[in-house]
Amino acid sequence: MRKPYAITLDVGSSLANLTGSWRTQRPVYVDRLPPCNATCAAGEDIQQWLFHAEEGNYETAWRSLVRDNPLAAIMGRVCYHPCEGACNRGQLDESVGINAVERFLGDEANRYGWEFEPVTAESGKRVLVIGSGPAGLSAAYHLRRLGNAVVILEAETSSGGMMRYGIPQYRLPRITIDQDVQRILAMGVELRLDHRVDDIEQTMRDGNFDACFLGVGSQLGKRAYIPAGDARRITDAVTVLHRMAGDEKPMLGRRVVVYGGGNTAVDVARTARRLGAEDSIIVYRRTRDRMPAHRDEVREAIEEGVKLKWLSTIAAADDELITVEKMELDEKGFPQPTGELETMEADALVLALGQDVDLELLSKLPDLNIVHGAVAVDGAQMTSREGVFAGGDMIGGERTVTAAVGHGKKAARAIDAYLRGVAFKQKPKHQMATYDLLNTWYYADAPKTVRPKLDIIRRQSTFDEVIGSLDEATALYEARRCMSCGNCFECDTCYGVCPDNAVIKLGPGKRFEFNYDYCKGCGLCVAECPCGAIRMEREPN
Amino acid sequence: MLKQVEGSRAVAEAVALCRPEVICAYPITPQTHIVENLGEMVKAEHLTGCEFINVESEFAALSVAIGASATGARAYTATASQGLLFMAEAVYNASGLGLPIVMTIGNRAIGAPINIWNDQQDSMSMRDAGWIQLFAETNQEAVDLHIQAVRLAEELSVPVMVCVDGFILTHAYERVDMPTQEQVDAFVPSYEPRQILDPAEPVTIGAMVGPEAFTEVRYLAHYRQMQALWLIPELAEEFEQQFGRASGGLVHPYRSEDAETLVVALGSVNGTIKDVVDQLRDDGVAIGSVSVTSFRPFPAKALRAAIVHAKRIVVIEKSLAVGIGGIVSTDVRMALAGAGRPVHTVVAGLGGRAITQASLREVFVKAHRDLLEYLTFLDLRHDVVHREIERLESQRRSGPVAENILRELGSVADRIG
Amino acid sequence: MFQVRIHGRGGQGVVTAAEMLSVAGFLEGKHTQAFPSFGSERMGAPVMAFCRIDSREIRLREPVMAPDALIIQDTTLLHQVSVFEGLSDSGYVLINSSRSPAVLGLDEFFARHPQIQVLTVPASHLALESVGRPLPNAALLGGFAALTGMIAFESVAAAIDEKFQGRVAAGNIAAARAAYESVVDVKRGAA
Amino acid sequence: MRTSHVKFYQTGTFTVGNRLLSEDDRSVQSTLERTNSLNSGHRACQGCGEALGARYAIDAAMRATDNQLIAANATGCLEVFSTPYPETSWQIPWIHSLFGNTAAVATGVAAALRVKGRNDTRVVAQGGDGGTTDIGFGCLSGMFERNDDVLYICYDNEAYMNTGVQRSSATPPTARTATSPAKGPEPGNVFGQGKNVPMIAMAHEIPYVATASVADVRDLEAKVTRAMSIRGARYIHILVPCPLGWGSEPQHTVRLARLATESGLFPVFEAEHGEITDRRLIRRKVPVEEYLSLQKRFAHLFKPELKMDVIARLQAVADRNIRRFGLMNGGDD
Repeated sequence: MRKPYAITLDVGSSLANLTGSWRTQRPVYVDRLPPCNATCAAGEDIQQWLFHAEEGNYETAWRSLVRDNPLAAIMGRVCYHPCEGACNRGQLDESVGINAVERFLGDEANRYGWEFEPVTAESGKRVLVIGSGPAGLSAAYHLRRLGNAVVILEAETSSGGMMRYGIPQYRLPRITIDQDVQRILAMGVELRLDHRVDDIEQTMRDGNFDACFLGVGSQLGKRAYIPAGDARRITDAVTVLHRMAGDEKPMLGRRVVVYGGGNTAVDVARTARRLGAEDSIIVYRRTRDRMPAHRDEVREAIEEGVKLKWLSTIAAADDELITVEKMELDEKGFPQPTGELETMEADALVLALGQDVDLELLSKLPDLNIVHGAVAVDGAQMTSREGVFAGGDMIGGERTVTAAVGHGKKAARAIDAYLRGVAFKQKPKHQMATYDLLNTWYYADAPKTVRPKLDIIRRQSTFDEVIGSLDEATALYEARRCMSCGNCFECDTCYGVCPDNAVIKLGPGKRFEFNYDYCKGCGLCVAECPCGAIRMEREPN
Repeated sequence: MLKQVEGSRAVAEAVALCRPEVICAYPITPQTHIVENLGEMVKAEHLTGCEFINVESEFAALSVAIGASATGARAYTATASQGLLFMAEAVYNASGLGLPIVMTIGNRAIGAPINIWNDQQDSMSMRDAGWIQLFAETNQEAVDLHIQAVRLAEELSVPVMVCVDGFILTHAYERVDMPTQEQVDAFVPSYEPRQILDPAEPVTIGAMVGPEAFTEVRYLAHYRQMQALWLIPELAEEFEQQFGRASGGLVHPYRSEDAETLVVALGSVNGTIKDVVDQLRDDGVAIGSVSVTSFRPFPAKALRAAIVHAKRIVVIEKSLAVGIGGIVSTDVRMALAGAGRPVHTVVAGLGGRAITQASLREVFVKAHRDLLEYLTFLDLRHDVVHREIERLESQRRSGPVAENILRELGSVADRIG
Repeated sequence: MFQVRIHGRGGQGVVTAAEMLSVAGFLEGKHTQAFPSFGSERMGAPVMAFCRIDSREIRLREPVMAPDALIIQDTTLLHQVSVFEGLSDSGYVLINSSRSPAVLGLDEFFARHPQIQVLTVPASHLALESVGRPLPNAALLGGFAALTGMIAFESVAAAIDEKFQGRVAAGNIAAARAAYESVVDVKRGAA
Repeated sequence: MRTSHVKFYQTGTFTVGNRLLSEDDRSVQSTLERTNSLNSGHRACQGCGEALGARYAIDAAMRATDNQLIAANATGCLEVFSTPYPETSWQIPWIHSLFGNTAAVATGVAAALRVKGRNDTRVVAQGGDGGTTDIGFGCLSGMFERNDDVLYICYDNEAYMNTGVQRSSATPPTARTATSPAKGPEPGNVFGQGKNVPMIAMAHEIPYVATASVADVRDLEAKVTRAMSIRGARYIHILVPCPLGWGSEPQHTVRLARLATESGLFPVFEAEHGEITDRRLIRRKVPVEEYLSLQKRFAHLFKPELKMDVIARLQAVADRNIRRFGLMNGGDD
C-alpha cells in the first residue's frame, strides 16, 4: 500500500519514542521480609511454602517447608505460631492459619510417606549430636543434608526429648514424633538410644567426630521453697509429664493444684483432668493476660474445665490443704503480697515454675562458658569450646520446640561452615513488609478457617488429640489467604496497570522486569502492587 | 438509452450504475429526490451490494461516508446549502484523509435569510476544502460527470463534488441518454483503495501532523488535485470514446474563437447564456461563452487559452463574496494575469432569482459597448435597496432587512420572473 | 420552441402535469423540458410549472416568461395571480372549469387579445368521474393536446401511463380522453 | 457480577492476573499474548487513566474478535497522544476523523464491512467525554437509534483535557476546570442536571450498555467481551481518572477510579435493551471526601475552610446512586 504521506502511519511506530526519558524516579522490584518469616524461630520461609500450597502442590510445599524445618507434622501441632500473630492479614480480617497448613503438609507427608531427598555428596566429616529433641533432630537433619555423617546419642529410651517427655500426647500424638524422627533417620542419621554422655571429649574421640552439637532439653523442674507438711503430695510438672510417657501413669488424685502460669502449667492441669481429676486448678500470681502460656492453650484448658486462680501465690502446703496468699499488681505490673490468706483442698500440688537443663554432662568440660545456667554460644552457635556447638533449651532464651529447631538449623549450617573451614555467614534480612506497604484492596475478604476440635467430653477423659487437621479444601483455602507480603506472587497487577506497557512479564515463576525505555515513572505499579514488592527510587543520575 | 426523467432521478440512476457500496442520506432541499431515488432502488433491491443509511445529519452523512471509504467501500452522499456547511468540517476531513468520496451538491443558497432556491454559494464556500468540484451544465452532463467523478476520485484518491444547480437541474424533466450498466462497468473499475482499514494490514489513518510536515501534506493535497487538470480531460476523452458524447473536461467554449466579448459561467446558466449568445450573434455581436466544468482544480491555463483573445470578459456568477464581489471572477482574473483584459463580475441568480435572457442580453450588450461596471448585481431592485438603506441610516432599530423587503415586494409566488 | 405555463395550487398535480407533458413530447421525439416554479409551497398555495417543447436541444433555463400556452388548473387564481403575464398574443389558454370564460369574467381580457384561443374544460369533474378524485392535471393535458395540436393524444395517454399505474392510469387516461374529445367538439363547433 | 463467578480464592481475587486460574479464565491484561493495542511510546501523561482504559478495552475487544477489529477514534487526548506524526502507538487498523463524528465514522466502517461480507471484522468507536457526551452526541444518538453494529466506548475523564481542562457536560458539580474556576461564591462547576449518557443510551434501548472503570480490569474486560458477543449498537462508559485535569498524583489513578466506584459517585452497572441487568456492588464503602480530597480540582471544598454543606450535596449524589442502582443491596458476592 502506498500510504498517504504523514496522515497515514505504520502501526506500532511509537516504539521509536523512548518515553523513559520523562522519568525522575523509577520503580524497582524488591523482596521484603514478610512478618511471618521474620518471627519464625525455626527460620521457615512460610510464605514460600504457602505459595506452593496455594497451587495445591502440597509435596512441593512440604519440600519447601522442610528445607528449614524437618518436623512439619510436629511443628503443625506444638508450635505456638508467633507467625500468625505477626501476620499482616490479621489487620485485614484474621491472620492466615499458617500452623494448620503446616500440620496439614506434615500429615500429608506422613500419610503419603514422602521422604527427604537423598544426600548427594558426602563431606567425609562426622558430627556428634547429643540429644534427640527438636534441637538435636534439627541439627542432625541439616548436617546430614549437607553431607555429613551424624550420630545422635540419646539418654532416654525413646527419641524426641522434651517433645515426648514434656508435651502431652493430646497435643502431640507419639506416632507423629515417631514418623518425623524416622524420616530423619532414613536419611542415614544414626540414633543411639539409652546412651547418656558423661564425657563429651572422650565420646568425640571414641567416635572420631569432627564436631559436636549439644541439644539437651530442660528436664529439671524448678523447685520453689514451699513449707510443706507432706512432701509426697508435692511434685513438679516435668516429672508428671515425663511419667506420662511411661507405662505407669502418675496418680494425682481428685483435686490437683498446679502452680505456675506457663504452658507447662497448663499442660499439667489439662493432663490432670484427663487422668480423672475433678478439679484441676492453676494458681498463678499474676492475671490471665499476663500468663506466659499461649492464649489458645489457656482457652482450651478452660473449655475442658480447668480452673484458674489469679493473683495468688502458694504460701504453704499441709496435708490436704494448700494456703494461698492473694496478690495485687503494683504500678509496674509486678505482683505484691497482700497478706490475705485462704486455704484450698488439694490431693496434689504440681509445681510448674520453670525448668532447668541438667548440665551434668558438661562437667568434664570445666572451661565451658556457662552463664546463668545456660551454655553461652556465639553468633554461630559455637560454645567457648571450639568444635562444640549448642542449641535448644541449653542456651537459654525462648525454650520452645520451634526455637530449638531454629537453633539446630543454624548450628548445623555453622558446623558445616566450620568443618569446611569457611566463615559462617547469615543472609542479610530484607526490609520488613509492613502492613502499610500493602494494597489490601486486591485481597478478597476471606475469614480464617477454624480447625475442628475434639468434643469436650473426650477432651476431658482421653488423651486423643484435641485439635484436628484441616481437610484438603480448607487447607487450600487457608493457604490462599496468604497475602504474600513483600514478595511478588505474580498477580500481574503491575503488568496490567502500567499505562505505558513498561512492565515485561517474564513468564510463570520468572516474575517481571521494568522496561525503563518506556517507563515514565508514574508509580502506579507501586501504588497498586498488592503485596508491596515494588519500591520507587530516585532516578540515578 | 434516452429517457425523459427528472434530473434527480437521472443522477440517482447514474450513481447506481457506478455500483456504490455505501450511501448516506439526509434530506435537504433540493437534493432530496436523489437520495430518495437511491433509497428506493436499494430497498427494492434494484441496487444490490449497497448499504443505504439514513443518518441524523449531514455531518453524520459525510462522516459515515468517510468511515466507509476508509474501509474500502465506494461511498456516496448528497447534500446542499446549509447541509454542506453543517458537514463542512467533515468536507475538509475527507479530502485531508484522501478518501475518494463522491458527493452531489444540489446547489442552493445559504441563509440567513433562509432560502431554498438555487445559487452556488454553498459549493463556493467549500471551494478551498480540497475537493474536486465539477459543475454540470445539463442533466445529461450531471449523469456523465458522476460516472467520471467516481473514476477521477478513485484514481487520485481525492473526493469529488458534482455540483448540480438545485431545482433548475435537479427538478427539471429533460432528455437524458442513460448509459448501460455494461458501459459504466467498463469505464469505472472496482475500487482499489490507496489505504484501507484492514486487520490483515493495519494502519493508522488520520495522524496528528505538526509544523514539521503539515506544509508538505498540504502541498501534496494541492499536487494531487492539480493532477486532475490532466486527468479530467483524459477521462472526458475516454468517456467520449466509450459513450459517444462529449461531457466533462475542464472548460466548454461556445462560439468563442472570434469573440470580442466572452462570458464565463458555471453550471446550468450556460444554457441560457448560449441562447443569448446566439441571439446576439444573429445581431452581429462578436460574443461567445465559456462554461467552466472544473472549478476545482481551477483550469487557469485552459481557461486562459480559451478567453485570452477576447477584449473583455463577463463572469456570470451565482455567488457573492461579500466585501469583495465575485468569487469565480477572482479566479478568472488570476487566469488572465498580465493579459490586461477587463473582467466584469455579474452576480446573478442569487437565491433562485431567475436569470432571464432579457437581463443577460442587456448586460452583455452593455459589456460589449464597454459600459458595464466592474461589479453588477443582475436585476437588482435598486429602489428597494435604496429605501432600505435610507431606513437603515435613519433608524437604529430598522428591523430585519429580509422581512422589510418582503413586505415591500408582497408575496413571492405571485410573480413569475 | 413552444412554451407552456401551468398554474394551479399545491396538491393539484401542477408539476406532474408539466412533467407528463414533457414526457409526451419526448415520446414524439421532441426535445422537452419541464420544471416547477421551485418553491417550498405547501398544499393550497399558488404554484406554477413550466414546459418547453422544441425540435432541438433546449438550453434555456429561465422560467417561462412568455408562454405560448397557459393551463390554469384553478379558476380562483385568475384574479389573484398575474396568470396571463407574458402570454403570447396568439397563444392558448385552457382553463379547468365547467363555466365559460365569459362567466369567469375574462371577456374583457380576451376582447383585448382576440388572437388568443381560450377554452374551458371541466377537468376536475371529468377526473372525479373516471379516477374518483378531482385531480384535473391529466384531463387538462388531453384538452391541451386538442386545443394546441402540439402533441398527439396518444402521446399524452402514454405519458399518463408512464406516470401512473393501473386503475389510476386508466382513469386518468379516460378523463384526458374525455377532455380531449370535449375540446375537439368545442373546436369543431367553433369552426 | 459475572466476574464473581470465578472464585479465585483469596490471593489476589481483584488483581489483574492470578496464577491459580485456568488459562481460559485469565484476564487479557495478565497474559503474555495481550496485543498491547496501544503500544509503548505514546505521549500520554504519567499515570494516564485513558491510556490504561483504552488498552484494557481494545485488548479485550481484540481477544473477543480474534484480532479482527477496526477502531475509529474521536479527536482528543487519546488521539493526540497516540498518533503524532511520524509515530503511532496503535497496533490495529485505526482512523481518526473528527471530534464529533466518531460514531458516524464507525457506522461507515461497519457498513463497509457488511457490504463487503466481512462480518467477522468488528468495529469499535472511542472518544473522550467531550467527544461523546457533548460534540459527538448527535452522531452517537444516531448510531444508537439505527442500532448500527458498533461498540462505542467513552473514556470519561470528566472534562476537555486535551485543550487544557475545560468543563464538559460530564464534569461533576463543584469540580474546578479552566472554564469553571474555583472562584466566587459558588466555586467550580455548577450543580446542573447532569447528563448521564449511559442512561441516555439505555433510553435508546440498544442491546448493551455498561459502565466500568480502570479500577477493575476484569469487570471491564468482561463487559467488552460481552459487548463483542452482541450485534448492534453497544455502549460502554469507562471512568478514566486524569492526573493532569483532576490534580491528582499519577500513582493515584487506579485508586481514584476505585474510590469513585466505592463511594457510589460512579455507579458500575450493565443494561441490556434498556433494562439494568447487573451492577457492581460496593465492597468497602467510603465517604465521598475520601475520593474528593485526593484531587486538587476539589481542593476548594477543603480549604481555606471545610465546606461540609457542599460535600454533603455531593454525598447525596453518591447516596442517590447507591439507592437508584442498588449498589449496596446484598448480592451474590
